Amino acid sequence: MSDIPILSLIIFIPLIGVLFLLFIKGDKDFVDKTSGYVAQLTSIVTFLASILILVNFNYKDPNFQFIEQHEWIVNFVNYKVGIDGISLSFILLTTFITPICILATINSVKNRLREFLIALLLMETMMIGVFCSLDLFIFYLFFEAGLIPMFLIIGIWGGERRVYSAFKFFLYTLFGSIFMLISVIYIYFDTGTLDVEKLLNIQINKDYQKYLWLGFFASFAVKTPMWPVHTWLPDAHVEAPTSGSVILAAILLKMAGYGFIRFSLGLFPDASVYFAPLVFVLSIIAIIYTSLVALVQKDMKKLIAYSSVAHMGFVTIGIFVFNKQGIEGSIFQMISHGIISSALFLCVGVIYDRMHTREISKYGGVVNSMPKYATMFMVFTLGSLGLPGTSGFIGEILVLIGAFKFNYWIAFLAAIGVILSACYSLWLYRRVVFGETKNEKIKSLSDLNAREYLILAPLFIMTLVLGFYPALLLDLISLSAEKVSENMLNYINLVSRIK
Amino acid sequence: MIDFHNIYPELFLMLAMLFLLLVGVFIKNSFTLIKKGTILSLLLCIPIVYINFDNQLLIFNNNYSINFFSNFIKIIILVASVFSLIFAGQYFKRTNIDKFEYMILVLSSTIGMFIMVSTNNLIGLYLGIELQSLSLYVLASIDRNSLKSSESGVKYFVLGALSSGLFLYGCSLIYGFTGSTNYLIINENFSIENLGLIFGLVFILVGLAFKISAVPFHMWTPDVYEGSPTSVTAFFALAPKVAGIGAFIQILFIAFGTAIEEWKSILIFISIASMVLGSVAAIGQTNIKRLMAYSSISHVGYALAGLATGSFVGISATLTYMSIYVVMNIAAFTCILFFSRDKIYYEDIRDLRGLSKNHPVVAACFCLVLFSLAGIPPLAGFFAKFYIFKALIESEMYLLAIIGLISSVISAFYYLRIIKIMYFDKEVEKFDDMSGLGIKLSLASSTLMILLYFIVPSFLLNLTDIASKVFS
Amino acid sequence: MAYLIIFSPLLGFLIAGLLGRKIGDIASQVITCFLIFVSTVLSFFYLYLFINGSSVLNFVIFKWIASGDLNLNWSIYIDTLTSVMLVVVTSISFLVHIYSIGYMQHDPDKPRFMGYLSLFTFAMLMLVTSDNFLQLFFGWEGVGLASYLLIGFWFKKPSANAAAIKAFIVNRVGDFGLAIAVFMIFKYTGSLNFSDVFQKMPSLLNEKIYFLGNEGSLITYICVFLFIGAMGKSAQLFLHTWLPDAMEGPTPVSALIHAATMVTAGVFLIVRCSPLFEYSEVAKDLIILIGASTAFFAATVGLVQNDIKKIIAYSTCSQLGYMFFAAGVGAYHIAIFHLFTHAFFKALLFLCAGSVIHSLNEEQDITKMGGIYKKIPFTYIFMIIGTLAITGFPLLSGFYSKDAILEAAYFSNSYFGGYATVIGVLTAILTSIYSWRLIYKTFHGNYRGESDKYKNIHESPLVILIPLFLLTLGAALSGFVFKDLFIGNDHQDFWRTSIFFKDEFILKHPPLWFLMITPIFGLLVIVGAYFLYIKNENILENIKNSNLPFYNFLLNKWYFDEIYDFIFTRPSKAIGSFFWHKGDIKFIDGFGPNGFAKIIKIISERAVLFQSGYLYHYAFVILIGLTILLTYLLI
Amino acid sequence: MLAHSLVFYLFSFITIASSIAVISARNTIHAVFFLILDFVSVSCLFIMMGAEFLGMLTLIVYVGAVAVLFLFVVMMLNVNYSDLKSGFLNYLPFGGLIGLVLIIEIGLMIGTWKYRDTFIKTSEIKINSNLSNTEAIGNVLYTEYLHYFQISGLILLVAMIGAILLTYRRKDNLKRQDITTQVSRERSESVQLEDVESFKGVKLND
Amino acid sequence: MIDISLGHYLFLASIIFTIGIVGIFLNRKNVIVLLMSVELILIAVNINLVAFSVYLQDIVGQVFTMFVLTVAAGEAAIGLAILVVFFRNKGSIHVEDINTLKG
Repeated sequence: MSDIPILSLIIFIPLIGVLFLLFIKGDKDFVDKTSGYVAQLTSIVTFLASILILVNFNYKDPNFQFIEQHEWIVNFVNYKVGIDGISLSFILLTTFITPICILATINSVKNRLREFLIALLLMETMMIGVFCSLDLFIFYLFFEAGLIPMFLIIGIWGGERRVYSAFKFFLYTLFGSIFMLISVIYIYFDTGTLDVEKLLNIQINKDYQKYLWLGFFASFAVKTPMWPVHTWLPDAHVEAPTSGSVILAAILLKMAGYGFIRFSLGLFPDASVYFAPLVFVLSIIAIIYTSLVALVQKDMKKLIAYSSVAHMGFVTIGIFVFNKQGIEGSIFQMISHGIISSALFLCVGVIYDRMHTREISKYGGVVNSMPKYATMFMVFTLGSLGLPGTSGFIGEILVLIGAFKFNYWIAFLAAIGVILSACYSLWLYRRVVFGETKNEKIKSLSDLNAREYLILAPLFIMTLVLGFYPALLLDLISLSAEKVSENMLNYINLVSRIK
Repeated sequence: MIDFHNIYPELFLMLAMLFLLLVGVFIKNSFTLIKKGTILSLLLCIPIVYINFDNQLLIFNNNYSINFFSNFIKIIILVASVFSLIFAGQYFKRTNIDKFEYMILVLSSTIGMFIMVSTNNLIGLYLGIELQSLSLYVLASIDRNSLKSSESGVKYFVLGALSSGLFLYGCSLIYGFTGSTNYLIINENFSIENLGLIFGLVFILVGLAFKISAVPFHMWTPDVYEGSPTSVTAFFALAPKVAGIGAFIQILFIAFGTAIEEWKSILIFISIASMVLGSVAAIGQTNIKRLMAYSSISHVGYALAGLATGSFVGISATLTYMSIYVVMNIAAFTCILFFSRDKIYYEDIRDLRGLSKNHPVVAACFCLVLFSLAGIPPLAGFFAKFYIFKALIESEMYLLAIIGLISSVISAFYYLRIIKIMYFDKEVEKFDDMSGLGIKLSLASSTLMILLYFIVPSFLLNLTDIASKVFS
Repeated sequence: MAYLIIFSPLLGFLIAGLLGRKIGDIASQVITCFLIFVSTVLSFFYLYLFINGSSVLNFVIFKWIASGDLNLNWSIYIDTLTSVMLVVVTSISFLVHIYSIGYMQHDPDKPRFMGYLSLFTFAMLMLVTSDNFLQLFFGWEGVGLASYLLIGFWFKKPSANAAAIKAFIVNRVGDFGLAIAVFMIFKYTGSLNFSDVFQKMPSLLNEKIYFLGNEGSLITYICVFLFIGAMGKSAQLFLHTWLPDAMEGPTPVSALIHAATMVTAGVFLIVRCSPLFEYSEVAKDLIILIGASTAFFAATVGLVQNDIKKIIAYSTCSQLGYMFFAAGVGAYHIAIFHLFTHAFFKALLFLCAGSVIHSLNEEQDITKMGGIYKKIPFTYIFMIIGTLAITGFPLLSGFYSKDAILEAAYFSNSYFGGYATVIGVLTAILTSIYSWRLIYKTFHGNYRGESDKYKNIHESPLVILIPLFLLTLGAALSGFVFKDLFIGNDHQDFWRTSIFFKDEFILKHPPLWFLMITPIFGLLVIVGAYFLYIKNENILENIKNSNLPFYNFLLNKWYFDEIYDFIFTRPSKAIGSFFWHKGDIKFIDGFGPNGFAKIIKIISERAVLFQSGYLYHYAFVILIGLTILLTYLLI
Repeated sequence: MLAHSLVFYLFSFITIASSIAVISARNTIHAVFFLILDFVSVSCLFIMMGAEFLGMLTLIVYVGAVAVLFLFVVMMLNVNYSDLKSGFLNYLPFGGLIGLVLIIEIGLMIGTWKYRDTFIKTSEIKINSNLSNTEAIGNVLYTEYLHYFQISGLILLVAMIGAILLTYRRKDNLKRQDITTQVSRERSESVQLEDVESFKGVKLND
Repeated sequence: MIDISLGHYLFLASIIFTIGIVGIFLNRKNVIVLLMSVELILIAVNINLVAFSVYLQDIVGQVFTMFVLTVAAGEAAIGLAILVVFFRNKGSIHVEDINTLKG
């Protein structure tokens, strides 16, 4: 096992798929069909490979595993990949979501299917790469490279205002990440290495940590997204095609959360402690503010998008309370949000494909014609509002517990968001699914077809499984999260002792 | 006398030029033949440069240097020149500029560029610049039946002459206050207390900055780029820029090595101005050539930012930047030259609507190139910018780095706009199908280089690293 | 076996919910009923065990959350308190299941309904068998969900949907308090398991914390927040608004969830946490205050309502108030006893009301009923017995439990206890009035509805009457039978560790007048109400007209809904919309990306303006640049 | 000495005055003439300094070639007269300011040169008195700076090619003399012998 | 004042240089005048070079001047050729008419 470069393999399998896709020739139907198969196969192989990694993963080792290292840019950057529990959980999320996305794409995208699939597979490579990379430069590379396919996905296959949204998405995130680039380069000159493993053991000069932290923060905050740099997200989500939204919500946002845990906390403990209040303030504003905004949305996807912002607010809170519950909670929340929000977007996609509108007021009484769909949607809605028994709950409660341990005000205010999330989620559900069927069109809707079942069922199962048996995930991340949290707590102790 | 055998490349090109000139005069309608001959001789020149690649020679009484640096740049120049001819394809014929003198002028300006980067003497630099510029002036207005072309020629010429004047005035001051025109002696006699020398430095830099179209000496660029025939524009965007940067490096680090603080502040100023203006002004453009002009202005800003560090890492970064810049522009202009329908070449970006539907391959390539120009990883353009920023941060020039990055975000906007037009808009009529091996070759090779650069980034970096060491 | 109690309802839910359409209505009804029956039987078995002195049982199902020092399991924890609750929950649930077969006869979604009921039962059982706060929280929210689903069962009715959401959200507010309490407990004790927490609590008695700008004792804070949770679930004053609206759901749901079981979860929580509450006088006083006030408030509102189910709902609210102040004065066992008896008679009342509604073809307005007792005699009789029980008619169950509560309040030597006593007695009288008003208006007098309906009035089928009968038995006898066991002098032997008393609780004998006061008034009211509501309605009409504002005040439930709408709902929408339009679009986008883009565009246009095309401008720019550089270096 | 100074000032004055005239003359032909005057006075200055060869060269190249070229073009294009546009005055203050700043700065530079005291009177300078100025230039031009000489030749070549390329137009309707054709003309091609029948007349194929 | 030094020549050159520059951007007439302004600048340069050359007793300055002369001739030729081409297209070489390309 150890001699197979399994991580590189998993990063580049999708690329191989892309190569195949490029060389498919024939008439449109043939190309569409074949490329669908090829892409599906590729993503499933990737998923299986990630399962293989999981099987071979040593749960008892908090350090990085499966490390591969090659010199790349001489004396500067090494191609170094490796994973710990945290990375692995995100990789699994990625490889799990991608086949679903592809299935959803094949289902609903009619024009230029092959290009879409290529973009999706490229995204997958980038995303897995982000979670694997153990070199800041490589991380940055993957982090940024994802912009291209995503931009095209939104722009080509998006809705009416797709151009505006695509541009906003692209430029916003690009703008954020340039500061990270500066920080990365600075770190190199300060410490002489970009190897994350080494950097985690090096104390970066405290005078500069704050600036570096801010550099990273600029990028992650935009991507997370935190208030007040969140406005790209609703636009991007609304205009993106369903699977684009799914990828965006499920994984792209998580790259920032992952970055916070791995880099902000790992590399700049001093600055993280210093800036934690800032993060809390922004996160709490995000939670309450965006929840309130979500309450008055007229567009389904926009509502879910705003709810994503609120949910990610919990994540950032959890990360910066530094204790184990907080960090594990945020990771859990991210994974769970990845599952649930993508499911919600897929749900929206299902009816969008039938009705071609996302306006809430156009719906109502969908349950009459689509009871199965309504059930699925209900479970995901409940997951989104953090009902116990769904994965949403575990993450939220852990974060809140962690936050409360840290400072009750944070938990108190954040918990208000929990109430609000119930308001907007149920309000959405009620207006779309319940009620008298107003519209003739809705009456004739057909319920989920087999493919849609196939798309939603895994998410459905995961939502509940993780809700009832979170140990499945918690065990995986436990040691790694503990390491992060212990480092931080030790650090805080150290500082307070010096004072 | 005995030194002539060391400048085989220049001699070869000169002879080739004369020979082709004769051929052109005596054989009628020999354009294609001469074009091939030119391409061949430019290509042949590459191995000739390569023979002396590692040599470090100072010849003609220390007035001419052959070394890794100059050879490296020469090869880039040759590649750029070759491609600027190759990818034009049918352009010459279709726009009736198939005059064999075109090729002769390309050769002569290439010789001029060689001299620019190799010379160690202000006289040589002046002559090189003039040889290059005079050819370019003519090239700009070569489509003499076109008002635009001749207007661009007028503008280029008048402003170029002005800048030569400024440059010469600087040379005279430098000569007067150091007593020599040789770089090495200038460097020895240079004293930063002497205001005359500083003034001379400024005048010389202004003259050179004009040649590489750095702000605020860029004013000719958009007009000339737009007005000139596209193949000429492509040539402008490629080789002279590299040569200009080469001359810049040569004169800054050899002649003015002691005045590093002085020229640093100048370079910072023009670099910031170029990056910002290039990015901002391009936003409103609809003519793609004009847009490329602004784009090249901002790119030059980045290249100069690398030099502004005054370090060898900076040189190396700038050289890398220019190499990648050349490749990207080759690809970009190949695409621009592709946009033709029934002998009409389209320059408005709105003509590219829905290109991705009609010509998916070209659109994809152009899209990659634009992303690369915008500096999005993992494309080559990103690495180019990255090295610059790395050098900047190593020299602790954070302000410059941040401004550069912000303007790169701004510039991403207009690149994205083209992509938007190609990919998101409804398609219009098809363009002519890709004709000619040349276009295919140059598009494929340059795009692949851009795309796959990240696999072996060290290769180029090593070369530029060695090249930059020449100055230590 | 314990597993079976919990999971057979879950199984029922899964079968009915997932396969309901496949296996058909009958099968899913039978299966769910049977599965509930299994757990009912087992529950009684466990109660029997505990009556005979079994020790506490704790089964760990599997690990749930393990994160750092937070270790929680899915578990089944059964002690006396749980076993009592199990019996209440499963038996009422079983009866309601059966009843539903008849009641939902004409509904197309029978399997779904049965599934939801089973789901509710499962969640409720999880709640009562939890050994830690988080599993309790799971059950807590689970029942909330089931309640949400069941209230909104008729999803086509907008009012039902609104009520469902309201119920969920108001409950969430309560849950918010509970969650805060849970966080506090975890922060200061490092555990969420009941046993650990209760063990560590005494050592934290003097802990002061600074919370929300106030310094206070830790334990008080915890208790207050726990109580906020309980308030939400048990519809206590300020968080009660959802309960009357919840009557939009089918009647069996009202009986099961909104009368017998879920709403009493709050009481259960307080009793379960008696080891905490015992140490916090402040919290207990608060409970008394809120409980008593709720009792009174709900009774007053109940007086003037016309919807048969709403009246009973307010009555529930009011009775819950009783339970709370019982707990508040430290008589936890009495609170549970009242919970126990109340479950029977209130379920009975609801189901009878359901039967009436069913007979009258979905008519709920009592002003449109009257004189139907001959048509539906059984229902009438059952309902009379239920009413007698709730009004505390001697020897019926309500008599024992309510009197015990009043006595306990009477003997608690505090102002709050006194307040509770007075309110309690007053409320008891009001209870009688509205209960009898209900009876008279519904069954006696002349029929006031549409005349053609009258002919169609028919007695409910057996499948409805049998559960009614069984409940009647419970309502009549449960007080008498379990009195000694629950609140007798040896109650400590029965409750053992499940209820904690700081000081031993001994029920003293109050003066005779106090004992007599409620039954006598209760009897008087029967007669008085007859005169007022049947014989001479004008008197009431006059009173109503002369006090119209007051009447409206009561009729509109003290304007709580309006006030909340004004304070919370509308502002939050307005704020949300403000944030969206002004905050996001105008401010952030306007000054952020869009503003930036606009500025760049303007600059771009300006910059392009420089590129005028004129040579002399170009030369000018070059020379200005030159001059600037020269000047810069000169200086 | 005084004479030298006077002559210097005279020629300087002429140079400056004619320069100003060049840029301000309304008639372009006048401007060219002022330019020639400028060149002449500058070449006199050169000669004064002892750079006789350059002085001559200036006269030959500038006056003889460049200025005449200008004149030729001006006349050919017939653009000799133009109005002073109103824009001139708009830019005059700012332009004048820039000019002023420039000249002050350059003056400052020259004035503050720290070796000012060691200025030698230029009139006394003689470069290598053994050689004439022309010889001296020739000595280095064909040895040390040979390659520059070559390059400048190349530049002239390019200039020639460029000028021809741009301005030369082949007019097809002009009759040109083609000597080769004339010389290689055969009798058989041009002479046609016909037997002419009487009273029929002649019909030629032309 | 009386002794003519290097400074005098340099001043003279700088004045002519400035006149040339001012001439370029104040010119609203035809392009040929622009070219003549450039020639003025070159004259200034030449004066500078020769003066320095004489002052430094170094012949290089004069050689440089010679090259400048040569190039200036070539430049003038090309410049005028371009002007002629432009004139043929536009019918004018008025500075204000050269504004097709802008923006």
